Amino acid sequence: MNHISQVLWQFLIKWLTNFQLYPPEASKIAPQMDALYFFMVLVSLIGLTIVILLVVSFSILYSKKRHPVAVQIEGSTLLEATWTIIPLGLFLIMFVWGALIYFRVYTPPANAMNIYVVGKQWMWKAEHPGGQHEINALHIPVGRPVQLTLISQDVFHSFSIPAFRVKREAIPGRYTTVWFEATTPGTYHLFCTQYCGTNHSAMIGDIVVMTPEDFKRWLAESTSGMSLAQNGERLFASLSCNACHNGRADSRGPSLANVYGSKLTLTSGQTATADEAYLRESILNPSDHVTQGFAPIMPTYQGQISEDGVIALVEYIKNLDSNYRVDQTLNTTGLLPEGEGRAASAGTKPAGQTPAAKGTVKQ
Amino acid sequence: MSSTIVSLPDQSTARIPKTNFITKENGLLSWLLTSDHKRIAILYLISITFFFFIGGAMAGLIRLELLTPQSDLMATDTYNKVFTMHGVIMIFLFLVPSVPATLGNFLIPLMLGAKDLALPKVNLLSWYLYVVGGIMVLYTMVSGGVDTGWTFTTPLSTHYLNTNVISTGLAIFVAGFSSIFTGLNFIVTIHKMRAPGMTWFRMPLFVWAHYAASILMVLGTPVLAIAIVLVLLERTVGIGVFDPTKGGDPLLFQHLFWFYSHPAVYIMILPGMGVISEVISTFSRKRVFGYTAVAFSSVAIAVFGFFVWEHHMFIMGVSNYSMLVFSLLTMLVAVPSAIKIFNWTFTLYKGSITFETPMLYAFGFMGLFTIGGLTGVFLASSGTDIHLTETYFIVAHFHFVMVGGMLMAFLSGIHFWWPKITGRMYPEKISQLAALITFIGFNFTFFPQFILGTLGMPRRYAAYPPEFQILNVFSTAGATILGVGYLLPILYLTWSLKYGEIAGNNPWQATGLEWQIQSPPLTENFIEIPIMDHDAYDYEWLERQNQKEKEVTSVG
Amino acid sequence: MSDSTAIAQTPHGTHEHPPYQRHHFESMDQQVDATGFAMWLFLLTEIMFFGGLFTAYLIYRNWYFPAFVAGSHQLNIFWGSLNTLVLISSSFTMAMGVWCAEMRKQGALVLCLVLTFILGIGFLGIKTIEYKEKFEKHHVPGLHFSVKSFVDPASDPDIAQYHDKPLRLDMARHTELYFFLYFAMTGMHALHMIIGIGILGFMIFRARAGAYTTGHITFVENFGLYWHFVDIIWIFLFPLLYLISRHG
Amino acid sequence: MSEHQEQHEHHEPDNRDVHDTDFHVVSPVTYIIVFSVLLVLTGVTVLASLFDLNAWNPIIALFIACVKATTVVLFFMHVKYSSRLTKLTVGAGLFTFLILIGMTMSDYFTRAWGRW
Ligand code: HEA
Ligand code: HEA
Ligand code: HEC
Ligand code: CUA
Ligand SMILES: [Cu+2]
Repeated sequence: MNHISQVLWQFLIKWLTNFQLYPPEASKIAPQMDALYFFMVLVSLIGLTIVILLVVSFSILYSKKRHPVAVQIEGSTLLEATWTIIPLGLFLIMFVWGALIYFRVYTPPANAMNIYVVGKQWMWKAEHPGGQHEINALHIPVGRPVQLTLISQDVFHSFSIPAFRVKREAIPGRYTTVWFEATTPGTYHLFCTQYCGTNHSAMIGDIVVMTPEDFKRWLAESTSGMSLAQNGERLFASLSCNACHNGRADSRGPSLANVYGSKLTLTSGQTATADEAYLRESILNPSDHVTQGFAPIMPTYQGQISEDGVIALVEYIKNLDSNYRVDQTLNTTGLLPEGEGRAASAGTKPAGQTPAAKGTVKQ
Repeated sequence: MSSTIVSLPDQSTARIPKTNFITKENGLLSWLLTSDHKRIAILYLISITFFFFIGGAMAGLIRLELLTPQSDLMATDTYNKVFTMHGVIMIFLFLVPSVPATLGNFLIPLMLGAKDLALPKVNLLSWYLYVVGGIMVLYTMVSGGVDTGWTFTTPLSTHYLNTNVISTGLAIFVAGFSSIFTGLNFIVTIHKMRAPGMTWFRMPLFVWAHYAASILMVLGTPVLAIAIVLVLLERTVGIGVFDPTKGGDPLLFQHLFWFYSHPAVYIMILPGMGVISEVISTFSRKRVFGYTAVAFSSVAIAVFGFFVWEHHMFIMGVSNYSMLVFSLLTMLVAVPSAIKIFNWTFTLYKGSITFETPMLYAFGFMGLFTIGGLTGVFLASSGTDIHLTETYFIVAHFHFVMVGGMLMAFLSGIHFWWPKITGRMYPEKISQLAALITFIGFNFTFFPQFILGTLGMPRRYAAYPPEFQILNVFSTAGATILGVGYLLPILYLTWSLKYGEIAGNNPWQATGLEWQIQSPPLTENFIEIPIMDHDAYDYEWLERQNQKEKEVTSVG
Repeated sequence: MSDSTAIAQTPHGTHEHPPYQRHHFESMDQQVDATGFAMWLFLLTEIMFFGGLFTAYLIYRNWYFPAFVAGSHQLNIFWGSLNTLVLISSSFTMAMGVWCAEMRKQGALVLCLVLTFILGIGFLGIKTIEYKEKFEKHHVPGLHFSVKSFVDPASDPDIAQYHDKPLRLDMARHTELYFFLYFAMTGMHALHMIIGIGILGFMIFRARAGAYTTGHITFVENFGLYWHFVDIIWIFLFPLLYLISRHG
Repeated sequence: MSEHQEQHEHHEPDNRDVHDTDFHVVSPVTYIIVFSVLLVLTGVTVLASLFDLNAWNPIIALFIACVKATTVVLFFMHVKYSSRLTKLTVGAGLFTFLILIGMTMSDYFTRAWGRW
C-alpha cells in the first residue's frame, strides 16, 4: 500500500510540474494559430456552460417535486432564430479566421529557403540545397522562412511539427509544400502523423532550430561535398538531358535557363507556372504538358530516377540561370548518340569520361 | 410528490401477457427464420452486443499498450491490427447498426401503428448479411488480422500491406448492404405503412431521425461499396485507379470513402438523437420544444451531411479552393445539431422532470455530444485542423460524439424501452449508478486525449514520447472505469429478464403508440390498426385516456 | 389492450385477402405501393454505386485525354452500336412484357420475357466477343497489359483508320487506366445483366404457370424497373466509352 | 372492394402518399414510339461521333444519352404516370449523384489554380 501511494505521489508531482495545455510556440504562425484555438475554446466553454447551466437549473427548478405539472409549450420562433443565428455567426467567424490561417500556412513567401523532404516507410530524409542530407532530423535557422517541398516514395505520410503548428501530407507522386519561420532555438518533435504501416510510430525525429551562426556552422560541417544542384548537374548529363536541352538555337528541347518561375504556354493553350511540381511532372510525365512550339518527343523518366534524383534535377534546373553550365558539361561529355537518353545508358558508358558524368542514378 | 413517474401495475397480481412475440413460437428455428421485426431486433441486439464487447476488448488492449511510452505489450504491427479491428468492429458492426437495427427495427412499426416493416424478409436478410459480415471479420481476426486502419487509405491498403485486406473489405461490403437494406426498409415503412391519421407531423421524432439516417444509408453506403470493390480489384489484379505509379490518384479513394464515411457519422448519431427526443420528452412530461425545428434539423443534417466530406482531407493535398467550400458547408451542418441541443434544453423548461436512468444517460449525451460537436468545429475550421488533424484531438472528438453521444443514447434507449421489449423493469438504483460510472469513466478516458492532441501526440502510435505518458495513464485508468460501466448493464439487464418487476403497458406514462399496447407486444403488434387522432407527445391526451379508462373500470 | 387508441374500422375486415397479399399490409394498394417504392430506392443505391465509377472516369479522362482517345479507338463502334440496339430492344420487349402482364395475356407475356431473355444473352455474347478481342491484344489491365498499340499504332491494323500518332510511353501507360475503367464499368454492368437474366429465367418459368397474369404483377413490374435501369446505365456507358473520345 | 376503397381514402385524406396503383396502363403504341425514338437517337449519336466536332462531341453525345435515359425513365419506367413520391425519389437519386460527381470535381478542377 505504502509503495503504491509513493508511486501515485510521484506521479502527481510529475504531472503537476510537467503540466502543459499546449505545446511551445516556436514559430511565427504558432501564436496566430493559438489565438484562434483559444478563441474557439472560449466560445465552446461559453456555449457548453450555457447548455449545462440551463440543463441544471431547469432540472432543479422544474423537477417533479417542485413542479408537479408540466406546462405545455409549443416552441418559439424567436428562440429558434436566436440559437440558429448566433452559433452560425460564431461558426462563420471560425471558418473565415481558420481559412486565413490555412492559406498563410500553405502559401510560402517568395524569399523562403527551400528544403526538400522525402518520406518513405519509415523515415524522413531531408535534403538541403547545399547537399546536406539528414535522416529523421531537420536543422533549420531561426528567423528565416523555410519552405519544405515534400514528397513520398510509397504511401501517404504526414510531416508534423506540433511546436510550429504546421503539418503537411507527403503524397506519393506529387509535391506539396508548407512553410514556417522558427522563432525560438531548441529541439522539437517531428512526427509522421499519417498512418503509414508497421513502423508508423517510429517515423519520428527532431527539428533542431539553431541560431543563424550555429546553422551556418552545421551546414559547413555536414556538407557532403556536392550541392544538390551539382548532383542534379551530374544527373542532367548522365541522363543526357543536355542532348536536347542545350540552350542552342537548334536544340530539340526548350532552353531550361530561367524557366523556373516563368509562365509557359502549353500546346493545349493553357498557361502554367513552372514551379517545382511542374518541373517534376515535366520530367516524369512530359506528355501531360507539352510546351508550345515543341514536339512531344521528350521521353519519360518515370521509374528511372528516384525521388531524390528528381529533386536534384529540379534543384539544378531551378538554379540554372544561363546555359553556360550546360554548355560546359556538353563540351566535356560530348553529344550523345541519337535515341540515347535512358538512365540505363548512363551506367554502361565507356570509361574515360569526366567524373561529372558518372552520376549514380538511383540513390 | 414523488420524484418518479414510474407507474407499475400491482406486482402481486400482474403477469406478463401469455401470448406475446417472444412466447408465440419456440425453438431456435422460429427465431432464425422469423420475419417479425421485433424478433429480428432482438437478434440484432444480441449480435451487436457481442461485437461491442469484442471491440471493447480491443479498446482495452489499446489502452493497456498505451500505458507506457514504449511498445512493450505488443509489437507495433500487432497494435496496428488491434486498433484497426477496434475501429472496424465498433463502426461497421456496432455503431452503425446499434440504434437503428435494434430499437429502430423494434419501434418504428409500433410507433407508426403498423404490423411490421414493409419488407419483413428483406429485414431478415439484412440481419443475415450482418452476420456474414461479422463472421468474415472474425475470420480476419483469427487468420492474422488486418492493419490498414479503419480508413483503408490507399496506396497503403492496396500495395504496401500483406494482411487480410480482402476479407475485411468483403466483410464491410456485405455489412454495408445490410445497412442499405435496413435503411431502405425504414424509408418505405415510414412512407407507406403509417396508420390512419399518422401524418408526417404526428410522427415521433424518433421516426424522423431514423428517416433522415435511412436516407444517408441508402444513398451513401453504395459509394463505400464501390470504393471497396476498387481497392479489392487493385489488390487482386493491380489496375491502378488509386495507384500513383500508374497515374491514378490515391486521393480519389479518400473522396469516395469519405463520401460515405462522413454521412456515416450522421448515420451513427441521428438515431441516437431520436432516442434523446423521446426520453427527454417523456421524463419532463412535455412535448418536445420546437417539434418541427427538431424534425427538420434531422433532415437538414442528412442533406447537408452529403456536402462536407472533404473536411477529412484538408491537409492531404486537396485544392485550397474546394477546401473553402467544404469548410464553410461543415460550419453549416453543425448548426442543426446546435438547434437540437437547445430545443431539448428548452423542453425541460417548465416541465415536470424526473431522473430515471434513461434521463441520466440523456443528460450525459447532451453534455458530451456538445463537447464532441464543438471540437468537431475546431477540426472543421481549416486553420486549426492543420495542427489538430491526425492527433489524439480527433480521437477524442469522435469518441465524444460516438461513445459519449451515440453509445449513451443507445444505453438510454435500451433502458427506456427495456420494459416494452421484455415486459420487465431493469433495477433502477444500480442502473443509475452504472450511468454515473460511465459518465465519469468516459470523461477520464477521453478528456485527457484533447490535451494530448493539442500537445501534438499523433494517433495510431504504438509508442510515443515519454512526456505524454501521464495523460495516457489517466486515459487508461478512465477506460477501466468505463469498462465497468459497460459491464454492469449487461449483468443487471440479464438479471432483470427473470427477476425484474413486471412493467405493464406503460410504465413511463409515455405517449407513443408503442406504449399503448401490451409489453412485450403481440407478434402482430396491434390487434386492430389504431387511428392516430392526436399529436405526438400529447400528454393531455394521455391524461384523458387514463381518465376514460378509470371511468370504464369503475363503471364496469 | 384496454388503453389502446381508438380502433379503425378496418376496411377489409370482411374481405378475404388475395393469396399474394402479405399479412402485414392493410391492403393490396399498400403492398404494391410499398414494394414499388422499395424498388426505386434500391435503384438509387445502384445509381450511387455506379456514381463512383463515373466520377473516376471523368477525372481520368480529363487528366489523360490522349490515352482515352487512343483507348477508345480500340473499341469497336459496330459491336457497341449493335449492343445498344440489342439492349434497347430488350428494354422494349420488357416494357411490352409488363403490358402483357397488366392485360393478363399469359402467352404474350411469356413470349416477351423469352425475347428479353434472348436479347440479354445476345448482349452478353457480343460483350464476350469484345472482351475476347481485348484479351488477345493484351489490353486487359493487370494481365500482361501491353502498350504496343499505343506507342506504335502502325503495328496495329485495327486502328489504321484513325491514323493515330504514337503516344509517348508515359501517356501510353495511362491507357491501362482507360481499359480498367472500361472493364470495371462494362463488367459491373454485365454482372447486373447476368443477375437480371437469372431472374428472367425464373420469371419465364413462373409466367408459364400463370403466376403473373392474375392481376398481381408487382414482381414483373419491379423487375422491369431493374431491367430498364440497367439499360440506362448502358445508354451512358456507350457514348462515354465508345463515342466521345474518338477525335483526339 | 372499390366502395371500401373510397371509404378508406376518406378516412385519411392527408396521411399517405398518393397511390401508385391506380396506374395508367401505358399502351403499346407509346412503347413502340418510345422504342423508335430510342433507335433513332442511337443512330444519331453514332453518326454524330463520326465527325470531329471538338468539344461538341461529348456534349452532343451526353445530351442525347440524357434524352434517351429520360424517355426510358418516363415511359418504360412509368415515372410520367407515377406519384409525386416516385418522381421525387428519382430526383433525389439524380441530385446525390450530381453532388458526388460535382463536388469531387470541384477539388480536381481547382487544384490547378494554385499550381499550374
Ligand atoms: C457520431 C459521429 C460523429 C459526429 C456526429 C460528428 C460530428 C461532427 N464532426 Fe466529426 N468525426 C467523426 C465522427 C463524428 N463527427 C469521426 C469518426 C471522425 C474521424 C474519422 C477518422 O479519421 O478516423 C471525425 C472527424 C472529423 C473531422 C476530420 C478531422 C480530420 O481528419 O482532420 C472533422 C473536420 O471538420 C469533423 C467535424 C465534425 C463536425 C463539424 C461535426 C458536427 O456535426 C458537430 C455538430 C455539433 C455541435 C456543434 C454541438 C452542439 C452545438 C451547441 C450546443 C452550440 C454551442 C453554442 C455556441 C457555439 C454558442 N469530424
Ligand atoms: C463506436 C465506436 C467506438 C467505441 C464505442 C469506442 C470505444 C473505445 N475506444 Fe475507440 N475508436 C473508434 C471507435 C470507437 N471506440 C474508432 C473508429 C477508432 C479509430 C480506429 C483507427 O484509427 O483506425 C478508435 C480508436 C481508438 C483509440 C486510438 C488508437 C490509436 O489511434 O492509436 C483509442 C485509444 O485510446 C480508443 C479507445 C477506446 C476506448 C477506451 C473505448 C471505450 O469506450 C470502450 C469501453 C468498453 C469496454 C472496455 C468493454 C467492456 C468490456 C470488457 C472490458 C470485457 C473485456 C473482455 C475481455 C478483455 C476478455 N479507440
Ligand atoms: C529527346 C529530347 C529530350 C530529352 C532527352 C530531354 N528532354 Fe526535356 N524536353 C524536351 C522537349 C522537346 C521539351 C518541350 C516539350 C515538352 O514539354 O514535352 C522538354 C521539356 C522539358 C521541361 C519543361 C520545360 C518547358 O519549358 O516546358 C523540363 C523541366 C525538362 N524538359 C527537363 C528535362 C530533363 C531533366 C531531362 C533529363 C532527365 C530532359 N528534359 C530530357 C526534350 C527532351
Ligand atoms: Cu509515415 Cu506514418
Ligand atoms: Cu466528417
